[in-house]
Amino acid sequence: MIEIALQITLAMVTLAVVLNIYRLIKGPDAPDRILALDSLYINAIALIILLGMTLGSRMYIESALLIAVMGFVGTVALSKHLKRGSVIE
Amino acid sequence: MNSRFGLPHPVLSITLFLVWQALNNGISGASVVMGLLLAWLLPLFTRNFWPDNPHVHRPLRFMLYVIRVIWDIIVASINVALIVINPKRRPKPAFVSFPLELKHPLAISTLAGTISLTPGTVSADISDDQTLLLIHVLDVGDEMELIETIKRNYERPLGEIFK
Amino acid sequence: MSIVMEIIISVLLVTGGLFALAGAIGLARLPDFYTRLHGPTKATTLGVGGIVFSSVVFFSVSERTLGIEEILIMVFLFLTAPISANMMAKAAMHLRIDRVEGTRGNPWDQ
Amino acid sequence: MTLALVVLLPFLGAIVAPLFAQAGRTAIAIASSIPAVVALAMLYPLWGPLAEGTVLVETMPWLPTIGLSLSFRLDGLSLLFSLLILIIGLLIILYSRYYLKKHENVGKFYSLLLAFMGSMLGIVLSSNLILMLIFWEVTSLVSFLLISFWNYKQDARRGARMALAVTGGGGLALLAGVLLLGEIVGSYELDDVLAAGELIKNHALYPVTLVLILLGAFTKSAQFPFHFWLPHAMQAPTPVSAYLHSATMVKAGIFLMARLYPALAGTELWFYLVSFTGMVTLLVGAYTALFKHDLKGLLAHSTVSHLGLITLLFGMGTKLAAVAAVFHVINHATFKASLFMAAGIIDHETGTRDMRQINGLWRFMPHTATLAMVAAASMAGVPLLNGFLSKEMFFAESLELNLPGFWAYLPPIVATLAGVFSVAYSARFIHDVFFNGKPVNLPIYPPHEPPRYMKIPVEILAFACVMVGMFPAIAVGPLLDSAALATLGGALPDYHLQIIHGFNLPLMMSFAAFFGGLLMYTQRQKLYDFHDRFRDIDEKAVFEAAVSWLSERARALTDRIENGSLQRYAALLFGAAVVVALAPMLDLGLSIGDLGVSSVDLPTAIAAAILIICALGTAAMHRERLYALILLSVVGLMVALTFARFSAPDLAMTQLSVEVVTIVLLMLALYYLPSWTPLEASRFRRWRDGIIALLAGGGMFLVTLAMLTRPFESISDYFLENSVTGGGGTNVVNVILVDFRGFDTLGEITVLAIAALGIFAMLREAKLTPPSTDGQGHPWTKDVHPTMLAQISRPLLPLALMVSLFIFLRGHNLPGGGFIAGLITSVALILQYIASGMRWSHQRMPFSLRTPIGLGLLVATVTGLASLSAGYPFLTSTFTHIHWPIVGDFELASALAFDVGVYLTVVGATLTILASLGRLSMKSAAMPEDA
Amino acid sequence: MNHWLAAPILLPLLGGILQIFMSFAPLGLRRVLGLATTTLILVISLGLVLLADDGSYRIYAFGNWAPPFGIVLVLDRLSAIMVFITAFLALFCHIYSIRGTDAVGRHFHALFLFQIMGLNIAFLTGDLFNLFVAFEVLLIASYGLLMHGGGSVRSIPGLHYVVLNLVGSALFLIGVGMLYSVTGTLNMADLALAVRDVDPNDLPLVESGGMILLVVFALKAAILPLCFWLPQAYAAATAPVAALFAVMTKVGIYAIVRVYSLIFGAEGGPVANLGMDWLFPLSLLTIAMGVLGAVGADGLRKLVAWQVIISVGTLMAAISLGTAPATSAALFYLVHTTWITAGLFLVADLIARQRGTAEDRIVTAPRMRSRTLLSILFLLGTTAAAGLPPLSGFFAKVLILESVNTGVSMAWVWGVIIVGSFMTVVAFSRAGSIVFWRNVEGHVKDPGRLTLPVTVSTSVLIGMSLAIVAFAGPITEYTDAAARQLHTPSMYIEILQTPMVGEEVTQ
Amino acid sequence: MEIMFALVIGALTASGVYLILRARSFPVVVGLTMLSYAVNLFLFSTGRLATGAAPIIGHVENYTDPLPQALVLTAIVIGFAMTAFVVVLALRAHADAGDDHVDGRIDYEEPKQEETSSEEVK
Ligand code: NA
Ligand code: NA
Repeated sequence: MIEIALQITLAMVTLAVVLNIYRLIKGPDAPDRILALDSLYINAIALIILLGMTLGSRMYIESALLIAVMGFVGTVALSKHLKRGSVIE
Repeated sequence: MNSRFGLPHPVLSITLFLVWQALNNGISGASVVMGLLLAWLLPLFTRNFWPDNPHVHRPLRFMLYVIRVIWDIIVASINVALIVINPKRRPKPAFVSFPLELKHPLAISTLAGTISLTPGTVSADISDDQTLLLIHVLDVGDEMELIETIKRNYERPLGEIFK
Repeated sequence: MSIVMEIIISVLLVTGGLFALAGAIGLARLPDFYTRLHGPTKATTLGVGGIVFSSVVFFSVSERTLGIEEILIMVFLFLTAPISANMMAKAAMHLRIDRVEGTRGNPWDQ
Repeated sequence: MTLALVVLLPFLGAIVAPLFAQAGRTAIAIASSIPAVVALAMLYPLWGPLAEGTVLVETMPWLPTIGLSLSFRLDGLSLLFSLLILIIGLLIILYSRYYLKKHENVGKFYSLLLAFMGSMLGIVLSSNLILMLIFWEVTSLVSFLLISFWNYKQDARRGARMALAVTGGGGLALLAGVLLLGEIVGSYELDDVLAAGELIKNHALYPVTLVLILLGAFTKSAQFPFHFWLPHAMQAPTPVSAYLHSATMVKAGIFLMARLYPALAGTELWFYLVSFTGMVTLLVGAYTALFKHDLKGLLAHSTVSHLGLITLLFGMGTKLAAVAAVFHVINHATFKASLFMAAGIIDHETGTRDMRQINGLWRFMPHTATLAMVAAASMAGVPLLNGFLSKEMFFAESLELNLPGFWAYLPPIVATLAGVFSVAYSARFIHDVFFNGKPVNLPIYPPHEPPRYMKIPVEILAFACVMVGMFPAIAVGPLLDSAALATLGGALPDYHLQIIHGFNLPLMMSFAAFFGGLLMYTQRQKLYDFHDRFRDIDEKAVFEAAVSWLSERARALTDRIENGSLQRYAALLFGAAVVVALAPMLDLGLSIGDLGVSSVDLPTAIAAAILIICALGTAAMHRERLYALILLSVVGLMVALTFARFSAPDLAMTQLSVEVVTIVLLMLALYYLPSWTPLEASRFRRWRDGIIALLAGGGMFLVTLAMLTRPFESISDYFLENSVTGGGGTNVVNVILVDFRGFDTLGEITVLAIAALGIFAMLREAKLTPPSTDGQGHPWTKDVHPTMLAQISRPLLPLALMVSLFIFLRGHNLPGGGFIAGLITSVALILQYIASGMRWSHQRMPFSLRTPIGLGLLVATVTGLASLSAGYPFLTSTFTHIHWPIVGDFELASALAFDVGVYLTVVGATLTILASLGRLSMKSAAMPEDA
Repeated sequence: MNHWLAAPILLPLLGGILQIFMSFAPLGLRRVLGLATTTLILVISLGLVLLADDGSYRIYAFGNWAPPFGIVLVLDRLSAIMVFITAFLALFCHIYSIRGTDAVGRHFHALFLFQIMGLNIAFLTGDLFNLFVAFEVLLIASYGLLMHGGGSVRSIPGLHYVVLNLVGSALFLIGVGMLYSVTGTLNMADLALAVRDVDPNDLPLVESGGMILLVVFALKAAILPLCFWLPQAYAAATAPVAALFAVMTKVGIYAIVRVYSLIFGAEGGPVANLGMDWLFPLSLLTIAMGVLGAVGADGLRKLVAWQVIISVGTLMAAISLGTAPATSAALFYLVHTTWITAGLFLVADLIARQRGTAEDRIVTAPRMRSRTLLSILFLLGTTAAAGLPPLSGFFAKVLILESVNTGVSMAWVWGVIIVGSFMTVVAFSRAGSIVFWRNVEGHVKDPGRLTLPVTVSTSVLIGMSLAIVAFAGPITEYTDAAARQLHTPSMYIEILQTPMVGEEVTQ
Repeated sequence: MEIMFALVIGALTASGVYLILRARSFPVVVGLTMLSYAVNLFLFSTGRLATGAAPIIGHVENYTDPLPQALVLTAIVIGFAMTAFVVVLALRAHADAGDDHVDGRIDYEEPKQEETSSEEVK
């Protein structure tokens, strides 16, 4: 059962990723793209977790944690860049 | 406990201890020793980076608050999901200015964060003088009611937690 | 692994997936940036939370040890999602991104 | 050793002489003459045996690989030349003492003169052809420096460069010729080469070799068509002209022909090449000399003509002609050197060399005039003077040539005609200078006799002309015999040195030449008018124009090729890689190996599709820079996921952390750069780049596919087997990084450290003006540090540090390690920069950012060095398991200490890089520069 | 295992680290320590030259991991020569720099020492991927050094240099990857063994990978058509850096010699002599391009930079002949050209500093203050560089010319080298006569006297031309032996059998 | 799977190469980053593609080749250092030339003043 659930979830998250990419390409404005990227990062966490569950391996969890951290920093930096230009000052 | 080797942020220390246990997937002799050590040392090393000392008065109230927020998040997410998925539903968005009673920036940030995570609202901005909070509402009914709900459910409990 | 556990894990998984998808749909089809902001901030976060939680249960059961590392991911996401949203909203307002017609109130001009 | 010392002495003198410059001209002249005197003294005891044809050879090994030895050889020929070089050299040294002015750089002059003397001696005394070549080129170089002695004169500089180009270039041809000779003979030793004449002349490479060697000889000896450099070398001080450009250096080519005569001469090719070149040179020089109004110009062209004469003699190929050639070398050296010195005196005393101004000097300087007239008469071939004797021999030999038909008349006619011109210009030298009315506008008036000692060299040489002319057998007989013997390398022909051989055809020719010459001189004005109808070619100007043209063409062409366009260079690089790499791959084509391809699951396929779309999208959308950046982040994220998908969790984590830092970095840069790229590439350019890109991408596709579907064995089984037992860790990737290939990692953190230092240094003085608005003209917000971000980031720091510590500690056994941990720490601190600003953060940082860089490198290196104490190589690791109460078992590995070094370096370097960039935008200078 | 093998790497590393810590120490102290490090490296490298002269291969296995699993340093005559050339050059460039070059920017001494470290890794390593790392170390240090001293003239040439080398690094990794994907190993000796019996089906991958590596090395070596980054970059660098860079192209040449004699050499089985047929015509064209550039150069630095390219072409022409005598000649030439071109960069700088705004351009300018010394140095340097007797260039050239076997290639090599020499003589004499002799009245702000460090370092480097001539015999003996060693790769491969520390006892 | 992977590497390479051939420093830097992604993936894949075979001893039965992973890790770090340097250098060039064209100002190629002609000029 878990197998099937994993497959279904994987399909749904993959679809979510495709939708993120759609928004990312469509825009129309920079904040939309950043939002899409942020969303993509979060969905990537789900993908990694699902991969770990599929493989029955816990060694990918830190990768997921790292995506969370890096996605956040990336989003913040991009947003600040839009507003302020200089990210670090 | 502001001595040179004390705990500058006790709550942080507790959190760090718990986080260490989580990272090590459970409790063992080594993880406890190391966890205690890190819970003591890390805040000490980084205390310059968190100079003000927001005092959490009622940790228990805070726990309750967190549980309540989690519940609200679940509800909010379902709401948003429904709005989003229903192709006929046309949301009525609005920007709402929320007058703040909280003073401490950390408290205000916590409130703003809570609002962002809960039903149909995103904290878009905090005014420069920190008296107003701009909230974007996905699907607004009555603005005054919304403000009142937020004040009742989140701002006042937070006010008691951070005094 | 007991069937109950399997059901719990599966339900958590699928629910998580659904929320993640819902967030993405919102992102894709809502009319303006500000409304789209709600999707990822809430639904996706919760969706990923569900999947992460199912992983906690899955590994705790299958490896018979407490596997709570993933919870940190959830905590972190909940801690940071509002800030991300806040930053993006600020950027959008700064750039005077168009709002959908019928939005009440105005963004600030700080 | 004697011969080597003879060569060495002048060089030593060249080094020592300048030290006497301060002591005055007399002192330096005396000092400079010592080497020549000593050398002469050293040679004197050796003369005796040479007469019988013995040869003295000294050899010392030097560079056997190229067949070069320090071998010297003294025989009649080299003795003759050595004496010329040394004796005339001594006279020149004396003469120069009075010629040079006080303020001139006499030290340099004498030094160069002696260096020239040494290298000239080197040429004639070398017994190894490579060694000879070395001295050969040195004479060209020294000549260059001497011609340009008055280098403030444009003509001197140009003349010098032209001479260098011609003679130096000829030297290069000679080099090739000599190397070929060595290739044929298998040795560069003169003995071997001279003994191998038949082998050489029958070898397939003989024509090439001969032509190359003759090129060397002809350029040096100013043979037509390379003669033009010599007249322009007259820009040199007159002693130099007398010494180098009449008596010695220009004879080097002649010497070479004489030296290699047994090895190369005696073929038809030799005959035609050498004799015709000589003939043309003889005529051209003689004709031109008549029309030069410049005293030295006349002498220079006359020198060209006489060099042609000698060459022609060598070309004739008869033994007697060779003897005559050697004889004329002596005679020409004596009369021409004295003429040059006389010309120098006239120049010195009148301030000009223009014969249209100089007239009637007989009245002012009868002594000098007498000497000059003797020498000039010798040049004209007047009997009882030495010039007459060799010219008679020349006339005689010109009649002996067995040319077919009409051609048999050519040599005697040319010889006589040249003799006519020769008499004419000699007559001009005498009449036009010392008689012919009164001087016109002399810069120095009235002229006087020069100082007593300045005339002595001229007197000696003039005396020699007379002595040889009257008592040839006594004066030069033995010397000439031994020289001719050495030249011919066999028996001497039967010849007699006497004043008059009787009333024969050669004497008739002499008379014809003499009276024809005088007649021609009386009719000179008509000839001048005729000559003036043709424009004189100024070879210097032609040479200069040619060099300039060459230089400008070269620059234009270089600028066209090396046009400073990175795009072109990059296209060349990619093009080169694609061409050479695709060539073998095309043999393979679309190749799927034995492993075959596996099926793909949907999520992976979609991820791959996204990767491809975003990669190509980045290229397509690159002009919108922020958009490109966001697409790049997606690609980076997807690459990380790919690593995770295919069993590389360490890589996934590394890629993720690096990517964020990179994106932040790019954003920092984008702040200062335009947010749009203008459309400036032409359609053609875009197509060209597109095709290169497609070929590169296609190539990589083929390679990857071929590779992925082929089985292979790698050394990695060793790592998997020894990771735990030998490296003490279960994460094999990490064990490879910190242990098996720890040295790579040390290099890698060094790179990071250097990059940080370099960036820090580079940005310190950069002046970048931050834009005040964004690309669309929105002014930047004043909300620099948003409350929410700042508030939440602060507690995140200790949390992130804890995570990074965790990842660090487990790295040896599970995905993680120092590098990833370091990046997490850095990102956590960068978040503080973003949230609260750099100044705020740095005030709270207890150390300079570069401290961890140095510390990290130090820790890693010292950890590696620790194993040396146990006798093990650098970076040998060790680990141990420890049991503590409560804590339990844990492992202590030296590799962990090494990883601490990695961690520290990464933190320090990353933060230094970002802080250096961030600092740029801080308007206040309050920021401590080293934070 | 002889720990001294690692000294040329560890010493500059430790010295560099020390410099990082001392970035606020007085300049004098930093100079003393920096120079002490460089001097020590020179002493040790001389020791290594003597050590290697017994003809055996010595290895140093980092971490005591046996090859091919761990990374090893391999010392043979070739590496010893290269390390020595570098150390010698570095010391005098370093001495020159303390005239003040080191003070015009930050971290000069650290970057300088790291540069030496990278070069020495490259010359000593026996591992192909470690060679990549070495390249990166030396490149990043060279980027830093190139940009050292600020000013706006360096950034564009620097950008070109960096971008092209980054592409080169990417290609390097692709090449290494392709070789690994078939052979499964990275140690060069092991690779040499592995390529000999590659499955014919996999051969194109090996060939293609090998050719990509050749492109990378050719880029570093600056062989046509990959040489155009060099003139601008070298001309823009500060003098001691440009002088030190004289050895940078030699790293590319070294890599070609090493990899293409060991792995793709005559004993390389199916991949024997890979790419040499490309290299031969290209190297001759490189000479032609260098000559063209030199003849057209409008400044002394540019002129010397093109001279570097001429020397690269000459070296590669000899190397691509693939015979031991030619390789030996090339090595002799390499010693000569590295030091002499470096010395010429320094001379050009000293000249430029005395000519006011004319700098090093080949135009009329007021007289120089120290023109006697400078003209002597210029004359010696250019004579040597152009290959005129009696200086080292002539001997090097003759060695190369002699090493060519009679045939078509002989005609080409001789023709190009000799005509090239002629044009070089024309270019140098023109430049020298204008710069030194064609003066105008005028005043240049007094540049001060030549200080002892710059005079000594420049004179020594130029003077090495005479030293090479004097010791031509021993040097050719060494290069002959080195070339023979290179042409018998089977000896090199035996390093794989070297026992590790602790194993010696049991054997 | 292998075809997909090869296509990805091909696309990344093509995009990187195209961008490196642009005339402005920023796209060039982006292109270099892209190319390094391609190269890292390629080098990684020289150990072939394996699912669930991370080379952590004791966790799975078959391990993928760990060596390419270690090499790529080194390459990533070095690539990061290099990218950082080139980014900063691009900024420097922009600051010095006043333009972000990779060859400096647009008039960079224009011939310099004719003050350097031959000896003819006196
Ligand atoms: Na007259
Ligand atoms: Na030969």
